[in-house]
Amino acid sequence: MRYIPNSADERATLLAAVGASSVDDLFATVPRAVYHRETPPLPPPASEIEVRRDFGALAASNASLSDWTSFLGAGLYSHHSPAFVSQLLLRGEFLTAYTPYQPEVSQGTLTAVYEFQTHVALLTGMDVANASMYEGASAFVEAVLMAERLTKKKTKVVVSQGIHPEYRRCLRTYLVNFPFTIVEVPVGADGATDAAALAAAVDDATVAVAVQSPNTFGVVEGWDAVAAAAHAKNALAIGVVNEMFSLAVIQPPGARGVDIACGEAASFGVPPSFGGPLVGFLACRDAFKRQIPGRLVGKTVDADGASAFCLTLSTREQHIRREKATSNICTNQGLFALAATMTLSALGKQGLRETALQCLAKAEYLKAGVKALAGPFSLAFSGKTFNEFALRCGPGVDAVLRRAEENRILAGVPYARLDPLGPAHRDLLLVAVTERVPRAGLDGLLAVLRSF
Amino acid sequence: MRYIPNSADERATLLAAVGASSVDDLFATVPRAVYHRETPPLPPPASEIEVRRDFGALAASNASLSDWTSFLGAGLYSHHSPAFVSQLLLRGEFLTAYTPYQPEVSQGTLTAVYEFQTHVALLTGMDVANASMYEGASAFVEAVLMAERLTKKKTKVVVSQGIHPEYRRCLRTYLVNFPFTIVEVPVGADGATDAAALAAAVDDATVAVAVQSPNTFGVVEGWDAVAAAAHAKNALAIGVVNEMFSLAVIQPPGARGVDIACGEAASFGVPPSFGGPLVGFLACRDAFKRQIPGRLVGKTVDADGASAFCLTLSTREQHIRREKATSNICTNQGLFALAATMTLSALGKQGLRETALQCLAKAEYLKAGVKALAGPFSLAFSGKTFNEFALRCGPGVDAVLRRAEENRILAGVPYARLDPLGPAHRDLLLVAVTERVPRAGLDGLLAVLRSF
Amino acid sequence: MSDHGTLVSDSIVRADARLDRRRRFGSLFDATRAGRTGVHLPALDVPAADAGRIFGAQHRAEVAGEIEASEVDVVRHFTRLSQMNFAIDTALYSLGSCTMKHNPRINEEIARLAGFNDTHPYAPEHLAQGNLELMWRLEQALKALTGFARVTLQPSAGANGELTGALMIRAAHVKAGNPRKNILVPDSAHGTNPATAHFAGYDVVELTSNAHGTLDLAELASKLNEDVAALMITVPNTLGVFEERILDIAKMVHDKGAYLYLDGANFNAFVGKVRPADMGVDVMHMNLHKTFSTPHGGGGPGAGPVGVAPALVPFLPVPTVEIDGGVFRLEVDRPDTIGKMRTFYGNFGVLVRALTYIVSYGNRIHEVAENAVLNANYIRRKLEPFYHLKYDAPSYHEVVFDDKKQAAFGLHNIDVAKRLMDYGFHPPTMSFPLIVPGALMIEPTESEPKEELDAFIDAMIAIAKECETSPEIVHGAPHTTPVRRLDEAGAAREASRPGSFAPVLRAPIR
Amino acid sequence: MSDHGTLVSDSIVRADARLDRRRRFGSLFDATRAGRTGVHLPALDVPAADAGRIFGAQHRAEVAGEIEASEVDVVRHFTRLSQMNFAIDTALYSLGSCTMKHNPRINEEIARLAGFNDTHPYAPEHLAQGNLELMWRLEQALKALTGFARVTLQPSAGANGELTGALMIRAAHVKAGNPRKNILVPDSAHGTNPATAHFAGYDVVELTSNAHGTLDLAELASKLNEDVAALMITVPNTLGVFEERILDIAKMVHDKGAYLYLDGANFNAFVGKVRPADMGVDVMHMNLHKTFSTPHGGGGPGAGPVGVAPALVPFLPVPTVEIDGGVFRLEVDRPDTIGKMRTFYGNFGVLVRALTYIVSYGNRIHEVAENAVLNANYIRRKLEPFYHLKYDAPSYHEVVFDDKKQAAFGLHNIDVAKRLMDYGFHPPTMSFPLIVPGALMIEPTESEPKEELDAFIDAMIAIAKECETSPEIVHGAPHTTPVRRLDEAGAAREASRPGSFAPVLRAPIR
Ligand SMILES: Cc1ncc(COP(=O)(O)O)c(C=O)c1O
Ligand SMILES: Cc1ncc(COP(=O)(O)O)c(C=O)c1O
Repeated sequence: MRYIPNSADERATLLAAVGASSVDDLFATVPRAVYHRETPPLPPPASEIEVRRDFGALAASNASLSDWTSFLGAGLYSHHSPAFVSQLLLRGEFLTAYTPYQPEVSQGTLTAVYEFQTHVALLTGMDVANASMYEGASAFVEAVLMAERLTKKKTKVVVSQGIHPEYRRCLRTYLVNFPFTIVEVPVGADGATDAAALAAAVDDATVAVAVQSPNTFGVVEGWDAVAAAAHAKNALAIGVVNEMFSLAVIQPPGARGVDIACGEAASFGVPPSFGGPLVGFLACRDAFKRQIPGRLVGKTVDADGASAFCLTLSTREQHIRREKATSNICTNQGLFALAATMTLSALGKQGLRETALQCLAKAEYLKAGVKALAGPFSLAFSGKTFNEFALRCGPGVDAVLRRAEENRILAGVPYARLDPLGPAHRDLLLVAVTERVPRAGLDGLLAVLRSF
Repeated sequence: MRYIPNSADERATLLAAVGASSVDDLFATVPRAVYHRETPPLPPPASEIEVRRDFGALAASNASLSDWTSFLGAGLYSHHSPAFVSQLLLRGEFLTAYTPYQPEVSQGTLTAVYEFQTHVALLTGMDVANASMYEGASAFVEAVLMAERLTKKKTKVVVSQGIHPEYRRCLRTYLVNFPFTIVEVPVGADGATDAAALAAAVDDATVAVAVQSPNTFGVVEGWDAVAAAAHAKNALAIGVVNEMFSLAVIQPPGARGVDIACGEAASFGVPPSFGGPLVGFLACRDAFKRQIPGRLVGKTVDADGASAFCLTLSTREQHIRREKATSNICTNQGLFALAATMTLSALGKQGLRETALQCLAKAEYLKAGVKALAGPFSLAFSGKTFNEFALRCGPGVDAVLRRAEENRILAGVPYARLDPLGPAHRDLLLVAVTERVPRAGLDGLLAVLRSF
Repeated sequence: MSDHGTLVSDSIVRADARLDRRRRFGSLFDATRAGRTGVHLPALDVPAADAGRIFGAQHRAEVAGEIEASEVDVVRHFTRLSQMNFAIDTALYSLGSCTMKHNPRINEEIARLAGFNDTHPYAPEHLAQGNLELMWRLEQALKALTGFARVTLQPSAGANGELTGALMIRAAHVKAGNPRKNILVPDSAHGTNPATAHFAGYDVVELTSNAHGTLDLAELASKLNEDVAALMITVPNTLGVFEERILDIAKMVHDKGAYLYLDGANFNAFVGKVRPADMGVDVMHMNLHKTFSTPHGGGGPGAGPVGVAPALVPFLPVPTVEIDGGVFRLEVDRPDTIGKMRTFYGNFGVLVRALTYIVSYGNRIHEVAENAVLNANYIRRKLEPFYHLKYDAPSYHEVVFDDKKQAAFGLHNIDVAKRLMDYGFHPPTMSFPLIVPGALMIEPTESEPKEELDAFIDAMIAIAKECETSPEIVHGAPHTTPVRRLDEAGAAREASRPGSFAPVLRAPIR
Repeated sequence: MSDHGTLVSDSIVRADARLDRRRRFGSLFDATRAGRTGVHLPALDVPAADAGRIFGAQHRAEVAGEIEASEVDVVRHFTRLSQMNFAIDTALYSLGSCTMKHNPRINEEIARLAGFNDTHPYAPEHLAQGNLELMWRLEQALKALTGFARVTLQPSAGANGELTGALMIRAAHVKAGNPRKNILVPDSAHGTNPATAHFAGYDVVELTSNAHGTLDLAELASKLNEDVAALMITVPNTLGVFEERILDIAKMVHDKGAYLYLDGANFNAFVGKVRPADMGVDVMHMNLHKTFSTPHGGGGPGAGPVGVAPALVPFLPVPTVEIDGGVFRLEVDRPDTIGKMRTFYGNFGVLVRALTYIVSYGNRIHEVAENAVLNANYIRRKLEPFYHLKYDAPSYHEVVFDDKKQAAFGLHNIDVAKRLMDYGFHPPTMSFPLIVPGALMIEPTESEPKEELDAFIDAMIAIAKECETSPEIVHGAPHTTPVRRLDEAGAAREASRPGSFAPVLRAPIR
């Protein structure tokens, strides 16, 4: 086997050196009843030629966003990834390194993670960000758990229904065994969280108030109201963001009183890859940093006084604190945090803003196009949006999707995909647009709608 | 522009530092009559998004061998390239280095080139090989010119018509201004060079006798006869090889008296890339090494006595000897010689042989299939072949190609493509097969033939 | 090979470090230059939007402090950064428990096919059949290797798989009427095990290992009762020792109505040789980024599929991938499901790599385990004379030495580890198992050739001798890395200082 | 930045070099292990062939001496090798005339699309329309930038382009009745120019440069006659100086019925600013691997397209790419063609990269020239006080200093060059122009940022000072590279030794 260097002769030499007469000897403490001597029930080894053929055929049977005009978003947005990113990610020094436990031989990874943390802090307006979380939903759960540790003995969390249904589902899944009440607050006719209902739901037992912006209907929320509602009862405000480009044109949670920001940073050049691996993030105010979950890279000096980076505050973590740790997370999303960092570095201040403005302009163009239609379509909500909006489909969501597919267009995500068993919003299609789609693509979608 | 780092402000700083008031000042010695102040007549800059879209469409309009069953060869054979090769070639340290003039910071390239030279020497059975030539045909021309320098004052070269027509065309092109006669010797009914005619063509004025094996009809030639014919008149024997895998199962020219081996090494994992870049090679006996063209890497030691590699015998080269140089070649095929070296390293002794045996077996299977056909097809020649043979097509070559295309099969290369204006062999299709084609592909081609 | 221990004290003339470009890599934030940009977009082809007008008071005018750099600057920065990393692509990476094995490049190629990489999870199922089939095939392969009834591919990493498993266990107990209170975890366990038990709502009851480093069955019996939801063990455990009495353990656990959870991070030691379900295991997570070779990428991503016995199948997270009449689909309607562990379906790109790897080995995958165990035993045998071994039970895929012998010379595991860097190797794991103070946990994996093992062994022996003859050199190590030994305590102090992480903003957010 | 010249003499403790894996990289041939293999093929799915029976006496049983290594070994070997290289991706590469500029990664991505990379040159034309269109578009772009009537994309590199041009010139003269005898080449020319002239069948007549490093028009006049086939010049020349009197020169040449050949290796200095055809140039090759940024790959490949004035169009090599009614085709029937310079159509993959680059710059491509010239002038201005400049005519894209000042301290250009490595930069070109003894030819290109230029300048100044204060350090340089200064004379002696290259065969060929 090409991945095992030692030849049969060399293996025999090693066996002799350890004093074993066969490989079976080395497994002597495995109960015989369960020890297999026959080959595993798998087909024979596949060569690279066969792997390319077999997996190539699988890949070819999927709709690649490279070949289709796509308006799919709903928490995962397909933005441009600069060509150098995927090539530099292939450098073995990045790809095949472990978590940088040994800083003297890991300054590359550590510096990049420190930069990732800085990007996230700048974008969200926060003081500290961690080295990454798995993805947006688990980052959100961790933010709530963090708020619980910070506020102590409180038992309730108030959550907007504008938060992505899968994020809310995860919250319920992870928190099922905690003595917690999750109160959901609906959105109003503008698609934004009902501010009065939100404030009313918060009480002295409330750990945190969580809102997403742009929310799952694409509507931009006001952070001030969230912070005010939370702080009125000494709860923490949690801001969820999963379209990070919005933060180049919209005030960030950290500038508007929010205490913990979390969500998904995959917009920065991370390939959608059928939904993973992505890049969760979590950022907070300085005062809360000792309760941040996951890895954190900090600055220090070496024996010669040269500045350098290393993992720090690890007494928060499971390998030191075990069941008292701030989280059980160990492996995170290193490589894709690096991808996001590379992309952000290349975009820079100017590219970030320009990309955001293009997304905004294209979404506005589409919305104007929808409004101009005579047909059975309307914008579901009146609130401001960034690059995604909910389209109410008279003819039914499926009919629209099918008609669009005939034109190699993925028209959007049915809200029902996000919340398959829930009863609400069956007629909503979430339509997202990024800088990858040229005007011809936008006009193509409008033409499909016009055909109804 | 993203490839020019300095901002407008920084450029102004530099301009001020050099004491120029504008960029135009720096071009003051360009005659005004030809100096352009307007922008060049090209479209505006394209972003990566547009480049991907535009070039992606061009690429999609070609028949990729990844999607088609291909029997195309005729001097360029599509073999398996291990996955790691193209990824390691992307390492900036290989990709973006220049020719290793400064050995202290180029040991990576130099070591790999030395290995390439060693692989070529081992495969061809020669003592020395150079760092690469452009491709097979120019390597062949250089071999003839080298023979001319070695034999001095002779004026004739004897060339088999079994040598790829484009190689022979190049020879005529490059040699047109030399006082040279090129005598071509035909192949016999077995497809091999007519040995008697070859011997007869050689005289005391003959510089070299050149034969290709397997030849352009796929037929394996006998090196002994070539060497004997050449040496009888103190000429040199040149062996051309452009399917290097053949050397894993067939005696190499160096073991059978040939003096200079040359040709194409692209079979070793170099992508066909519509015919270039490829990897020419040239190898010879030790006695001739001072006349070898191109770069050569040798061994030495550093100031600490550590062994190391560097370019050597450079007094052969144009940058030192100018018009007296052994060749005008400067830039060669470094990166793809590296690709071939990587591929050969991974294949190793065992993989080389196994690949060759698979090619041979698949070609034999096809030939047997052709022989078993009742229809209007036959093997054009009776000689032994390796992985390519000439198919005589009763229905005409074009009809076969078209019928095969309907089944996404590229059935072979019409001999007429190699020699478009020549009159011979209009009914021959050169059919080549490699380890990339599974049996189903072979059967597919046979089914096409059977349908006539 | 054998004259190790010779020290070379070289006096070399360096260029002024401040002038040597190779030694000046800080954060790119410190090298940002106003006016530069590294990405360029197509010209806007629709009317521009006035963000200020649209968002009013919520408009943000710029992301102050963000980097400004050209493509050249960025490519160079990250290339230079990478050159400061140690990686499996260059040498043996002895970091125990982390299974740093060769990461085949074909896996990267396949995972990057646009038909996988550039697909959206909410694309209609009929336009994602290849992706669904791939997930289905991976589940079948993992079932074949583990013997479990089903495997969920959703968990994002090992720890997330542990939590998934613990939540399923709890859901099953709840359904049976009593969630129970405790999870038993041996003292040799990886830190994620107790942390996971806690986050699943359980109290952790620690089991003290016996003299062989394995479970003390008497202690287990004494702590097993109807309050125990599960026993969470690692096989082979973090000492590299196989739980010889695993069948008895399983029976004891089951007899009390508890579940047996297996931390499968060490599956590399027995993949293809033993099916965990056959041992009575009810739940096990697998680290695809260990046993199945998906690259660690400097910290992640991973994937932590969880296999379960039939009793736990109803509780799997949604969606599952099902096949009906040759068509693959996502099943969301599973009434007893624990719910969702994350958005979408899992770290799909990691799953692609893992299946590529499994298919490449096919029915020879047991050679992974055989060679991993052989290599570890070879190292053990060669280093035993030089390093103390607290537990001498047979080793599987890793061996845990400690620094008892070196402590006599005032040196600790960290000194040995740092010195190893000067010899060009990555140090062993030191942070656990907690039951071995001064641990040096070494896991070579199956993908190390004999000559690399020998070179590593020679280096370790040379260091053992240096500890005796030149302790100050070992203590001052590393000497040849991009930076010297770091002040990690200083890092923690700095991190604790108020405002220490706050990015330098040249202007307020506007 | 300004306190350069401070030396740091560091005494560091290295691990025994024989034990440090990072320092033991030789040829993989020295690390081959019997029985290993790194590639694995599909099982043979047709009856096996008996090679021994088929080839009889011509059968070869094995390639004795070939490497035996696993995939792991091979990936590590080449990764380690790469780490010993200097590259443009890490720092400024001052190698003059070589135009070491940033190589954009999008070019690599595009060139690797299977629709380009995995296509065969003998595929039917209707199945290669994208490839043909790409070649056609590149020709149009190069025509637009040069003003030539046509451009052949066939030549494999610059020198091959030179030969193509020279052969066309000769064919034109032959057709006109007299091939003529000489080509005039200035003494500042790159070595390929005289070599090419020779291989095209001409005698080389050298022209002595004047005090400004440019052509002496009186000398030119004296050597121009009806035996002269062409004048072959470089603009800007290898000193970085523009031929101010180019229009007069062209007229003089044309008046004698000769052709003006321009070595376009330095097109980077004026692309988008001046069209060579407007200057009276009849033939010019371009190095796509310089001006158009295709990577040098440690020695190649390149591509050397040649543009020609209308008079030379009939002589272009075949095939050309033509468009008829929207369909692209290869034209092989060109009666006056010189023939073919190579198999197939050129280094297509390099052409793909070049067109990607040109399209990315579009109508801003003149900024390449402007910034290349600006950067070179900045270096010149800053280093003029420290290094001697033999020719003080205005510099374009490069500047050629020499070691006259350093020679006073017994040091030469090579010492400065080697010392520069310790500062993390690639040395300048030293082997030419021959008219500047002790040359240090520096070409920064447009893709270097100011801070990198400054760091390079600081290093050069520090070295100039070291030459005065610590000449032994400069003389002993480099000190920090993977190997120390090599014995190149020893290499030549070794290479000359009979049998020195012969691969070690453990057995005779059988
Ligand atoms: C024994 C053991 N269990 C669990 C884990 C946790 O896995 P992950 O890092 O993927 O969350 C690890 C890996 O670090 C481990 O070694
Ligand atoms: C001025 C000049 N002319 C010609 C050449 C030859 O080009 P190539 O190396 O592509 O053959 C070079 C490059 O080395 C050069 O610098």
